[in-house]
Amino acid sequence: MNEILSLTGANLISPIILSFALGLVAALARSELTIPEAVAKGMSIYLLFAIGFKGGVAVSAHGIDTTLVLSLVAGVVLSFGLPMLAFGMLRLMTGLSNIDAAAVAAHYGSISIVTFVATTSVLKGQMIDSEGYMVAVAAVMEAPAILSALWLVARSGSKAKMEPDLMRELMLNGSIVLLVGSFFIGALTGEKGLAEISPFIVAPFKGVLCLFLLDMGLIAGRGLRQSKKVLSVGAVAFAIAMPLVSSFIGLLVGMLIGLSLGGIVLLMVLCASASYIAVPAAMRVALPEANPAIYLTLSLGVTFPFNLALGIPLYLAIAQTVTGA
Amino acid sequence: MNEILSLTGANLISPIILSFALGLVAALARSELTIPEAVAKGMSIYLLFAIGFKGGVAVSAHGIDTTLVLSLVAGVVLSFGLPMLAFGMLRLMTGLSNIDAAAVAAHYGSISIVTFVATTSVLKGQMIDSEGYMVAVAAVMEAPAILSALWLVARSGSKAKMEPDLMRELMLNGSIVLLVGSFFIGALTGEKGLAEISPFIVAPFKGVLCLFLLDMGLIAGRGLRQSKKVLSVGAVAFAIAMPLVSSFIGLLVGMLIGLSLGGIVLLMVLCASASYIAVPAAMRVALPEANPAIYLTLSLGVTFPFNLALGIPLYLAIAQTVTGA
Amino acid sequence: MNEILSLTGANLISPIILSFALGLVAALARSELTIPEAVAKGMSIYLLFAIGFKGGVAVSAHGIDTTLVLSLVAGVVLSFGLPMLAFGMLRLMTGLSNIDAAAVAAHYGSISIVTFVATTSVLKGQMIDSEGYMVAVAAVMEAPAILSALWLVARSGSKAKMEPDLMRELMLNGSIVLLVGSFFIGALTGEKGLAEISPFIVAPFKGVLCLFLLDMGLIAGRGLRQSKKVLSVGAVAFAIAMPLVSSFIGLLVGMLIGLSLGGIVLLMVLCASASYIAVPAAMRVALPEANPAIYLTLSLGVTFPFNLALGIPLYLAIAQTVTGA
Amino acid sequence: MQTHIAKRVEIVIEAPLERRLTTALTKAGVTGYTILPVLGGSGRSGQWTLEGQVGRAGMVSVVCLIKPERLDTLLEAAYRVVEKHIGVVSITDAHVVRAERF
Amino acid sequence: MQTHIAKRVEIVIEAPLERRLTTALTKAGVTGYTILPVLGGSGRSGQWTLEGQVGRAGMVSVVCLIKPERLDTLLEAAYRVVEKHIGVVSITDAHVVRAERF
Amino acid sequence: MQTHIAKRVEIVIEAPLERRLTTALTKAGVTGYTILPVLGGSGRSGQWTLEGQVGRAGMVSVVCLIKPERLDTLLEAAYRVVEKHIGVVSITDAHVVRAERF
Ligand SMILES: Nc1ncnc2c1ncn2[C@@H]1O[C@H](COP(=O)(O)O)[C@@H](O)[C@H]1O
Ligand SMILES: Nc1ncnc2c1ncn2[C@@H]1O[C@H](COP(=O)(O)O)[C@@H](O)[C@H]1O
Ligand SMILES: Nc1ncnc2c1ncn2[C@@H]1O[C@H](COP(=O)(O)O)[C@@H](O)[C@H]1O
Ligand code: NA
Ligand code: NA
Ligand code: NA
Repeated sequence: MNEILSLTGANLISPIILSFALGLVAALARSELTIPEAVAKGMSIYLLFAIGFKGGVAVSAHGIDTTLVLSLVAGVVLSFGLPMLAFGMLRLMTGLSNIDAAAVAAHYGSISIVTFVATTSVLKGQMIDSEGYMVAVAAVMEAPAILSALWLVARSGSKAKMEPDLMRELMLNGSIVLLVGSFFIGALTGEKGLAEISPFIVAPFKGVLCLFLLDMGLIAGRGLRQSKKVLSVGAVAFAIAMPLVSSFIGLLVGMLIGLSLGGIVLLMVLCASASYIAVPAAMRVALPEANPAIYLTLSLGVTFPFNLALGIPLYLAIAQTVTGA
Repeated sequence: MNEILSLTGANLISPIILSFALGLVAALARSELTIPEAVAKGMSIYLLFAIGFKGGVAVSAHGIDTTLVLSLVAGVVLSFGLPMLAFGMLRLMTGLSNIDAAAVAAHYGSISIVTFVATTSVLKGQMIDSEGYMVAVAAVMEAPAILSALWLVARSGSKAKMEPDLMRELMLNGSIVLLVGSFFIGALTGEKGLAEISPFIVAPFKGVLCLFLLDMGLIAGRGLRQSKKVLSVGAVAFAIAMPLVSSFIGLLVGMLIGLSLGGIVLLMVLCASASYIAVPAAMRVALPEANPAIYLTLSLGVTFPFNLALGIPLYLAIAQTVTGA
Repeated sequence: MNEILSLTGANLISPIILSFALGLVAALARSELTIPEAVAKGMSIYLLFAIGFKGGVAVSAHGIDTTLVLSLVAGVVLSFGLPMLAFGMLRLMTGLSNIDAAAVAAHYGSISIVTFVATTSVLKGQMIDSEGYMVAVAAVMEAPAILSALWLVARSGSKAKMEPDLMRELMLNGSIVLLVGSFFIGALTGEKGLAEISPFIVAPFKGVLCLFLLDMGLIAGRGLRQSKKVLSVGAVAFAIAMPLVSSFIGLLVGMLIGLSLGGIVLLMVLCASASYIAVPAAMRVALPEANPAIYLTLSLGVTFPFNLALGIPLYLAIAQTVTGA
Repeated sequence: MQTHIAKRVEIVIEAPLERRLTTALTKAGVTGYTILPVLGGSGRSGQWTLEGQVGRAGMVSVVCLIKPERLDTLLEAAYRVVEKHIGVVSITDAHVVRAERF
Repeated sequence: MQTHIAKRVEIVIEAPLERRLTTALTKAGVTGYTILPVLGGSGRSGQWTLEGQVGRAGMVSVVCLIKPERLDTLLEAAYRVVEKHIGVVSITDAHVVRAERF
Repeated sequence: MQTHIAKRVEIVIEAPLERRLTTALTKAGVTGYTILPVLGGSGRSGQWTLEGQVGRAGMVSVVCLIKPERLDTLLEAAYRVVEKHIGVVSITDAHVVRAERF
């Protein structure tokens, strides 16, 4: 317990968390501090490219094994399944309409790549290794949850727009393509490729992450300030309970398929985190009647900071305790 | 004297100064070379974050002392006071209207963070240490000058718009929040935090500064080309005399409160430099009748290059002579 | 022969080529992956500044000699002459109108700085030195080809718009000014200047190049997808034959003026590569009747990837064989 | 100078729907349109700003100039896309030079 | 398709005043507006361009669609903000689909 | 509020020609215009998007408000630049506040 607290403490005063906090506070205080959209997009492209590439290099170094295949399958299944759980919890805990609940559920089945990236930083700080292909697991978990949400809506009688185009758009969305593509580039070029570009994708990585989290904090803060009204106590409780529950599922699955400690923590974080980039855009197309203020605020304004500040050290501590590592 | 000249010479052929000169020449020659607004803003965010963070780390390493408090108080007082001096000099040296003179005065009471940053580079090149909290002094000197200018206008009978919103906007303007925020992050995370992100905020810093100064040169050149008409000889003379006078005041105050050589030079530069980012925006709101072409051209087109190329080595030489270091 | 193949193989699995391929595939698959315009422009400014600066430093280190002057003269002559050759080949191989053929010819007389940069990376990987001033040769080869194209059009009876403004615009276009300007900054500040900013312009260079090539791949793929109709077999054949022929001319000229192996390869690449940034913009002004889909697709969609993937190792192998190095 | 009457239709729509709208317009025979970026705005669904956003966020403004007789086809095509979404459609009378283009 | 008459008001105003203008509009009961970025321009106060600018520089274009009867309220609110500043206000007759929104 | 009639001219033109157009407008006595960025579009010369572009690519939209009696001079000046290029010119009736400015 003491260890958890000290890890949490150490985590809380990292430049990454504090940058997010700065953005949050600045936005809540209505500072006019903003980061241009193009710069924010540029940073997200950089982060996706770097994390994918490094994952690929790790795989090229350690080779492919059955755990990899199992992990990918597990990722897809989890992404399909978690929205059902989320939907059930939302119906119990909140008064959201079917459509709003399904839209929120889609976010929690999908993943937040920034939370994933922040976790790899924490793991690296603790010298804990993890499977390089967890990046690929992250990629496969992005989209399936959206299909589950549409199915949930269809089942409950409303008409969700499952256009022919939508499937292709989901699978080829910018972040998936970049993550998977750079993963393959990393896998193909290996350590040699990494050596060539590591002063770009390794050394400054954490610094870029700070500025990106500053931006996330600004957006989250703006969202919180404006959507105070749409947030019920039940919804906020869900946004904290859900990651706890789903990280636990991730823990079980990770142990079942035999991941390393680091891999288990990353799978827990993938389960526990909620999308706020890819899924919101998909929801505007597929479930336009759902209120964006609800799902964005829950995922970016509540679950994201919760995971970042408390979740990551907590999941790590739990995984360490349970696996005895 | 010889030393001053050689230092000035060395300063003039640094990549930083030459990048500014390149921008200036390109703009005067009407080249279509431009830097996208988002990129320029991104670089300014990077610079502010880096300089604030490093300042905070320096304070966490060296601790807080009374000189720190004295320096902050001195900064506020100087920022309030220098506009009065500037206003007086402008009334003597130019035919500017009360409102234009007050607007210009506000710029010279405030500071140019880029000049500050360039000075830290020169100091580092000369192995001269300085107080880390001078960044915080820079932050507190940004806004008070604006209030002085409004007071000057009000006193002279015109009606300045001191809206309730304006004060909050001034204190929470983007650059102050970022500078102060990253200062606190640096102070909290200390050397450990710096180690994590120094490949991002330390190593490439000077290179980014070059590109940023290229952009400043482009803007200054465009400004000079367009506002040849609005610039009287008196106004240009003011834009060179004012930094000389105010750097002298900075020297006295710095010695009085017991700053180190590096700290004195930085305070001289803060006094001598004029704002061209935060204050112009504030003036458009508070003193819309003032002509932006005048204050922007004087501060960015005359005083900024003067300080960059000649002022910094001069202030350093003077401070070295006077303090006997 | 075996060596050529292995060099080509090694070249093909470099992160740079694979990033371009990723962009190409993503665009052809109609992924919505995009890089913001401001970020793409920012990267191009970075690349031009870095390559110019490093070239200048190399010249300051190795000094100026007659080969430098000869190279510059050769560059201008080649840029004037190659469009004539290209125009002739186009009239033979394709059914393009005079105006379209002239516009395409202008692109092939000018150069692609990214191909140049990628070549310097390959040379560095092979530990092959080259003349630093080849950057300056690249700069002088940008514009003359445009004048040749206008002359070709005028000769064939159509009226090209050679406005007074156009000449100045061509000579002072953004990339020339930045390349030449940073070349001079590098030459003036030398190794000392480079040491100050090398963590910015040297270390992360290749990584930025990867992301930039990802963007080029995206644009090329979008272009190819949309202009399938405008591309005849003959035009595509031209876009591959032309670089082969003109690299051969570059080889002869390079040997004639006594360049080193690396210098010869770079001159071959300058001759073989076609512009897709500066010349297209000039053509919209000077030859608005020419169809942009044709020249952009040939230069960026065919010749650029051909040079990048196959041309560079081929030219290097040929130069090595011929010079016996 | 000789000008011809036309309609200027301005559709402010969510960015993720941009491709759907332009596809629908193209299918309805509208071949010319211009897409302008939007920085922010306010409406029944609240206030928003593009600043700092990542991904396909925000809105865009699609401007079409068309012959008056084709207005209804355009509006119906556009409306089917905008209908359930956040967005605004407005029409103004305009004149264009070079009528052959529309 | 059924459309309803409306007014389209376009206000080009300095970026540092954007928040003041939208606040004034909201106070005057105007709840819908769209903000477009501006790259540059020219007017009595000279020529300018956004390129390379840092800070709250430049101008923005605020477009409001409103019921004709509310035009005067809007113009008065906007005018109070624009009055002493650099900026331009223009009004066009328009039609909108979905009148219930305005 | 007192308003005055005016014409609103919108010229969508290729970015490399921006300076030529504004110079031509200035020569024709048009001193006020606003330049808006364009993200993409479609026309007879196909579809395009600004995304990822480097260099002076894409198009811009130039908006001029002028006194009706000066419309023809403006159109002729603009047309000479746009003529052989890709681009679109449209005109709308408008009203402006502060007529002294136009
Ligand atoms: N009356 C209006 N005038 C101009 N733009 C509007 C108006 N109403 C809505 N918009 C734009 O359309 C977006 C969505 O509107 P709404 O669907 O009402 O939330 C807003 O954010 C604005 O950008
Ligand atoms: N007649 C006009 N038509 C369009 N935009 C204008 C006009 N006059 C001024 N503007 C815009 O308003 C800004 C300020 O105008 P001014 O207050 O006249 O300097 C200019 O930079 C333009 O962006
Ligand atoms: N009917 C139209 N309505 C709006 N914009 C148009 C129209 N036609 C063309 N454009 C714009 O002008 C550009 C060039 O058109 P074009 O010369 O027809 O290829 C297009 O890419 C659009 O941005
Ligand atoms: Na999840
Ligand atoms: Na000052
Ligand atoms: Na060439």
